[in-house]
Amino acid sequence: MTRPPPLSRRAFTRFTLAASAAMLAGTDRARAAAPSGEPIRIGILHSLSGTLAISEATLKDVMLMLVDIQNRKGGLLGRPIEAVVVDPASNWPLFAEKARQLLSVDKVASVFGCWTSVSRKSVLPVFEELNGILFYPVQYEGQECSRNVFYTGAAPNQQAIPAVDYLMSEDGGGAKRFALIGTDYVYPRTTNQILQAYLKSKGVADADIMINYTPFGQSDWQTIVSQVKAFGSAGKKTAVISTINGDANVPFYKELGAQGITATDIPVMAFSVGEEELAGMDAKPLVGQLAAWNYFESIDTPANKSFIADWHKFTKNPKRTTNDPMEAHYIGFNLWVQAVEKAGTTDHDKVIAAMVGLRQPNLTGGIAQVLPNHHITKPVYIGEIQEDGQFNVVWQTPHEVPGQAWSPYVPETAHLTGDWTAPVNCGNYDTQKKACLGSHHA
Amino acid sequence: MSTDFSFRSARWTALAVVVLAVVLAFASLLPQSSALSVSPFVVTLCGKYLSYALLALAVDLVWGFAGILTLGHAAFFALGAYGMGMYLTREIGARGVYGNPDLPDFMVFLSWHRLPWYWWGSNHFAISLALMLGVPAVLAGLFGWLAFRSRVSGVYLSIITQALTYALMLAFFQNGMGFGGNNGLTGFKDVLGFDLTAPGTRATLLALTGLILGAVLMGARFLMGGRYGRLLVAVRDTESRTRFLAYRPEQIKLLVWVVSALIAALGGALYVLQIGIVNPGEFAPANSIEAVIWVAVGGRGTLTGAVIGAVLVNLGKTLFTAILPEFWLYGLGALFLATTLFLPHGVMGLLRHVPRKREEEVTPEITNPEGSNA
Amino acid sequence: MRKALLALAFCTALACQPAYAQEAPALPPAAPSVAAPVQTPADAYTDMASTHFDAIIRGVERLGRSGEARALAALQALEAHKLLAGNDTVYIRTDTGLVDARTGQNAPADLTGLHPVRLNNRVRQTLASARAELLLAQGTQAERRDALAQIQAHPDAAMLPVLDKALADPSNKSLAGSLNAARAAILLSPGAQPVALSEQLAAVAAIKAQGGLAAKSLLSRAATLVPLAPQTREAAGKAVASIDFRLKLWGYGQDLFYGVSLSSVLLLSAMGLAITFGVMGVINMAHGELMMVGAYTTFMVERLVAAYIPALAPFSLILALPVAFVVSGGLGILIERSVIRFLYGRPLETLLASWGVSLILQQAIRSVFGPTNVAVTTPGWLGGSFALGGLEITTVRLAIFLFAIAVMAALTLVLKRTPLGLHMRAVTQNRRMAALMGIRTARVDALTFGLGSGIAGLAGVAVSQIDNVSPNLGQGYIIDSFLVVVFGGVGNLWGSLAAALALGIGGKGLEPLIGAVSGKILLLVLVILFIQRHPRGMFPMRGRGIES
Amino acid sequence: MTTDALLDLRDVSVSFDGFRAINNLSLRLAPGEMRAIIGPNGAGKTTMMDIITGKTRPDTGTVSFRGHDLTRLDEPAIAELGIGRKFQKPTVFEALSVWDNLLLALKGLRRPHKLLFARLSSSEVQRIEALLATIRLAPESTRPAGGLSHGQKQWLEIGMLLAQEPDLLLVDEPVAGMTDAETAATADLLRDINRSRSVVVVEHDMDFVRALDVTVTVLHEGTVLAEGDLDTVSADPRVIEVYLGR
Repeated sequence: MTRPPPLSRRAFTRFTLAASAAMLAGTDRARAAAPSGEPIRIGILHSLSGTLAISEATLKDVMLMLVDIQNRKGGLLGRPIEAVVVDPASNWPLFAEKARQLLSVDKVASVFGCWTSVSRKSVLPVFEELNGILFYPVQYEGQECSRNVFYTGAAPNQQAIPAVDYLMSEDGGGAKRFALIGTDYVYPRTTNQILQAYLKSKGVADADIMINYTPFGQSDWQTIVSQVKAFGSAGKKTAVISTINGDANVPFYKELGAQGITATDIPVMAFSVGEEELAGMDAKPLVGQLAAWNYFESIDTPANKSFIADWHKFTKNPKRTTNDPMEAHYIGFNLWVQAVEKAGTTDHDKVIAAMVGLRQPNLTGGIAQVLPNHHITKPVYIGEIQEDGQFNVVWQTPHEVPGQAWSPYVPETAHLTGDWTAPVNCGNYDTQKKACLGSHHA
Repeated sequence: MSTDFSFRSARWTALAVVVLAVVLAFASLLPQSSALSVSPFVVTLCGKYLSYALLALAVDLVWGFAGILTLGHAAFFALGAYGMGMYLTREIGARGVYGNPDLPDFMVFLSWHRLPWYWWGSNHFAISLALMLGVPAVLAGLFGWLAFRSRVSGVYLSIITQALTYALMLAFFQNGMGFGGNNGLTGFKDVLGFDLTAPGTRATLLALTGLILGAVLMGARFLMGGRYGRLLVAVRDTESRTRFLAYRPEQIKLLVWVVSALIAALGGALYVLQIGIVNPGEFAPANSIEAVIWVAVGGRGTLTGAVIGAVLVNLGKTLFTAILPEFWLYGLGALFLATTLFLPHGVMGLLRHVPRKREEEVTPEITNPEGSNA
Repeated sequence: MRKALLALAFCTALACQPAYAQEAPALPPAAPSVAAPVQTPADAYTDMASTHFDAIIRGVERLGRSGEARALAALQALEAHKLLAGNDTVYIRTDTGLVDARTGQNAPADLTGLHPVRLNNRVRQTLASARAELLLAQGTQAERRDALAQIQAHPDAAMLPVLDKALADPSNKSLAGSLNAARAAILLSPGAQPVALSEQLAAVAAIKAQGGLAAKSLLSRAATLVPLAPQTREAAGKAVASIDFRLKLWGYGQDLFYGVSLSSVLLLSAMGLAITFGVMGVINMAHGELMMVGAYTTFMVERLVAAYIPALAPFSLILALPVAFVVSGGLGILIERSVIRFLYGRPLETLLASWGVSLILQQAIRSVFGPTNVAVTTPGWLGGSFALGGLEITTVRLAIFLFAIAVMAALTLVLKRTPLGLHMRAVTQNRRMAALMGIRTARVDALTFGLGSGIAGLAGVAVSQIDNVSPNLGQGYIIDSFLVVVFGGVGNLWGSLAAALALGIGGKGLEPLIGAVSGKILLLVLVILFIQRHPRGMFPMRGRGIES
Repeated sequence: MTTDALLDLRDVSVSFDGFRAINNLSLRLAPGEMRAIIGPNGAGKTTMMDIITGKTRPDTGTVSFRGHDLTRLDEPAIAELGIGRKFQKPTVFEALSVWDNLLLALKGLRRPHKLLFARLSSSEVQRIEALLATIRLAPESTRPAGGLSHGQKQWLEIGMLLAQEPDLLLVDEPVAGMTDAETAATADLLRDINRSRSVVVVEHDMDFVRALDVTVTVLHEGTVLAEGDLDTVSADPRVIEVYLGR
């Protein structure tokens, strides 16, 4: 492990960094504080091409910015941080391959990356086998708790359930009927399963829940939107909960607008539509539609202001938006920096052990604390879309919500917990059987 | 265009593939400190390239020899991969996240209570093996029988092969299908009781892939170098003429089509063993088109070219996506253009200029060992 | 930004924080919640200056009741985001300065300490009702009619006296029908004082006569409202069943419309291909990317128009049409001259080469515009929908349908009536003979390819109105377009039309029955089987030269 | 029906898009007979061959070969019955060597699964070598057929026809593009073949037809205009009119 890397590889990674930085900014950025010594390498595993580049390319940029800022502050342990950027090209097996490259060839101290659940699932075995550290910045369906992953995005109880609470509240319109519309993949499936159980626990009848799945990239929403409209004409306040992913959102909202559905008639609560997605839409017909996130660019705090300013400066584009997964990376990166400083080393086991309990202020206020289940605490905000493509926060949870790895609303996981601290040290501990299930042992 | 049926290079390529795979496999078992040590990363990469080479070989058989430009061969590759993936999923058994001995994790958290019928037998390796090869072969047989019988050819055939893989992709993306939806199958633990992450298993799998590729290459050389290969070329160039010689081109094409699907499925199965994930993305039409370009880059109808092309292009992809990620698509696009415009015979076309003189001396088939068999 | 700061500081004292604290130890609260002091406000304007939604809503409601002209001005300002709050009152921002909404007097134009009055969906809803209430008394005939529609859509028992007053007003004679309908809606809503049975039944009949989803919604609710008489509830239930039946019948027509509109998109995307593939035999896998270029051109034109000739902004889409045609067509000619022309007679090679072109184009767009979507606006005149009997026709879809027909007609004309069309057909049928007769075949090839590509650009403009404009745009259309052309019969525009209709209507017909994905899979399988029975598609071109 | 005819076309008609290519054509060929078919362009000669070999299905009429109804069979089945065909434009497998062309044409293995593992037998080698000698292409045996001259391709195709060992040979313009010497040799070859097999020759070259010295059938507008030996036929005023125009 301590064998110095061969020259070629160092040249290779340096080239990587230089190339990506140069491509981003057009110039080779010099490190200001010039910390010296062997650089600490971190991996950035986000698609720069293919269908996911639309969401992930930004996250690569934000990571480069965070590394840049940290290096200006003097690096980490007195050493510079070096980012190794790879492109898994929206191809799941390639995610696994690149993860393996980062861990076994570049020997990175940690990896920041992945977007969809499947990309995370495909790298998970690699991280567990090679004992790497992954910071996963995206809201996801939960039902997972790996020792080698830190989930800095929202678990379902940090996004979906508060969002439903809001819709059922008076401010949210007191919805009694729910159309759960999603793209057919694991995040919507699981989230909707959790929501269905939750809605039933709140007394919503089966007949008042409509569930519909569409394929990726669905572009013709005429039938489904008209079905939602018909569903909404049963004399009860109806709301849509959308787990529609990525590209399919634009034609969906365009069709909503075309069929004349406004937020006051049938509000749509989205879990995957943020500032970045809105930048690609004409927001006017969407005013009042809702989104639930743990971060909004419009939230005015000094920390957020300076983050946005840094971002505009770094990208040389005063219009670039910030969004929730970017904040998740901000939190994750700073938590990792803290953990390395606390452990005094980048050794994976020691850093993992040092992580739990660390606290990092959110950009929007409050504190993100690393929980024993490797999720973090997060505030939940409900935002209404405004004409300028930003969100107006209309509701927030009174406290940060701790992330739950396993949903209590799914019978199979109701009795599971994750706790990576002694003495449990298990990601899927069955509280009934008092045993750790499967083989996810440390 | 004349075809050299001796495929002398194929013998050397087969040998090289086997030797390389075995040597790499051994080297990966050396202690890390050794100068000759090969990292598991390289082992996995090589395993992937060789599995892809099988797919390329499958494409070369139908495109290079039978003239069928398939835009759907990834479907057979993916079906083989799913077959193996199903077996590996069952091998996880109670070691999954939920500790359910009967159901794969993805079924547990979607609250399924019974294994669907089509998962039957997937816990036995032998049955799985039969299925992972049999299902693609039957599908190919059915599809080919319908298509060739009614003389669908050329572009029309290409488009419907693409439609086939596209339909399968949509189907497998559905969570309701019981194949894990978008996530596919992953999180495998072991195969036949051997830990998949153990260096020994990895090394063995790489060596095995090398051996299988070598064997398939030699098998393909045997078939294509004989009368059947010549007949395929005849059908490719002048299909109608063969009918008047009392051949039934639809049967001849069907046979190579099914054999090719089998090889692709075999590649898929080996791929999953080493990559550890299979998902509906493998059915994407773009994958099939990429496989065609591997063959084009190597040189179609040469067997060796398919292997070389698959390895070269994928090696390029690995390097490019690491060094200049933003430019990978430009590179791949340019490769498509350059190959079709300037390298109609691929890399093998370039190489063939060298031993031109010796070629003249070879009298195909008369001097073949086959002739002396009589 | 200030608005957002207040949003953060503001924290609803909603009693819903049950399930969030299960796994972790209690954590310190987030931002300190500023509990709004519950005080009895002096008047509506003070209410609206609150940061509390409950207070704002109360204020809006009060303004609605007030019947004052100034109240209407304040509400309209709120709707236009021009109402600022501060110092326990609200100000209307005008072009010249600030006006105190309560007094109508000019106020010192000091914006510090002011913030826009907060809006959420609930406020918007109340606002619409309050505005309707005021307009019913103060508005023009048209405004009153709109107000009544609003009241009927969101019936509120408190509105009943207002309606009764309006009914008594002789100037509302022409609105009697709308007034009665709105009144009927209120009588059947929760909170309304029960009226005589005959009046209840008349209300049910009036609403039933209106039909449609809104009526169904209203009656469904009435059918379960206990304060209403049992007979009324029964009548409402029957009325719902009857409306449902009518809706179902219209539903088939609606599905047909959806199908036709999907067909138009398919036809638009396939028409260019029918030229390049059908006429020239070039398998242009970059066709989708040429559409993408058309869509990005729309985006650029829109930007430029907005920047330099804002007056024309609503018509930038129309300006984009010729530009997109020229840009995509020009790009097509470039591709033909630099790549395709070396590959004639080798269709499968054109497939691979143009696939390469498509990858390069995609990545080029990604490099220039970034990987994310760009926003193309839908002009106002294309937005919304209108009713045609029981059908709901979305304007943009109708426009695309008409556009597809227009492009098809124009293309047919070009092929049949122009020298280019004549030359194109000549070159297709016998290249050598055409060359001998003095037709510059190379030029015809380039122009033909350019024409096909230009049509792809036009399709891109249309698609930008209903779909993403992103570097992946083309990939979503290429497989379907090829299926349309091959299914219809290569070289036959009418075949493409028939195929587009079959696939579009078939797809939309299957979707309600077996779902979008299964429907699509089934269609693909059917097309595969069809092509295997009829290898040359629905309308094969016949003739000696066509046989391979 | 008469069973003594080897090939029997009765009242065969076929039309393409309204154009009657073959119009009530009747033709009988006795076993062992050689027949020459002549006629101006568009007379239906090639279409007639298409019908016999199963490429085109007649609209009406019957076609029988040794009692088999050919209209119900497809090309490979008809070829298997023993009808071989040489095309007007020589059609050989250009990517394959001369040797391979003959090998594929050899009567024998046709089922794909048997072909998969087919080995060359010594009798096959002998047969191919004999054929090579017959068609005078022995020195060219390893050359790709695409590289042969036009005349050589004609001979190769005749060789392939012989390799099939058919009972009936349909030969479409065998001497087009040949030198006089080659033409004479071809005529000799065909007469030689005719000793054991029946032959139908379509040809424009009157010298060649004269050299064959067989019954001639004149086709015009898809129907038989005249039949008899060449001198009789060429004296027929209708034939003269057709050839020389009105």
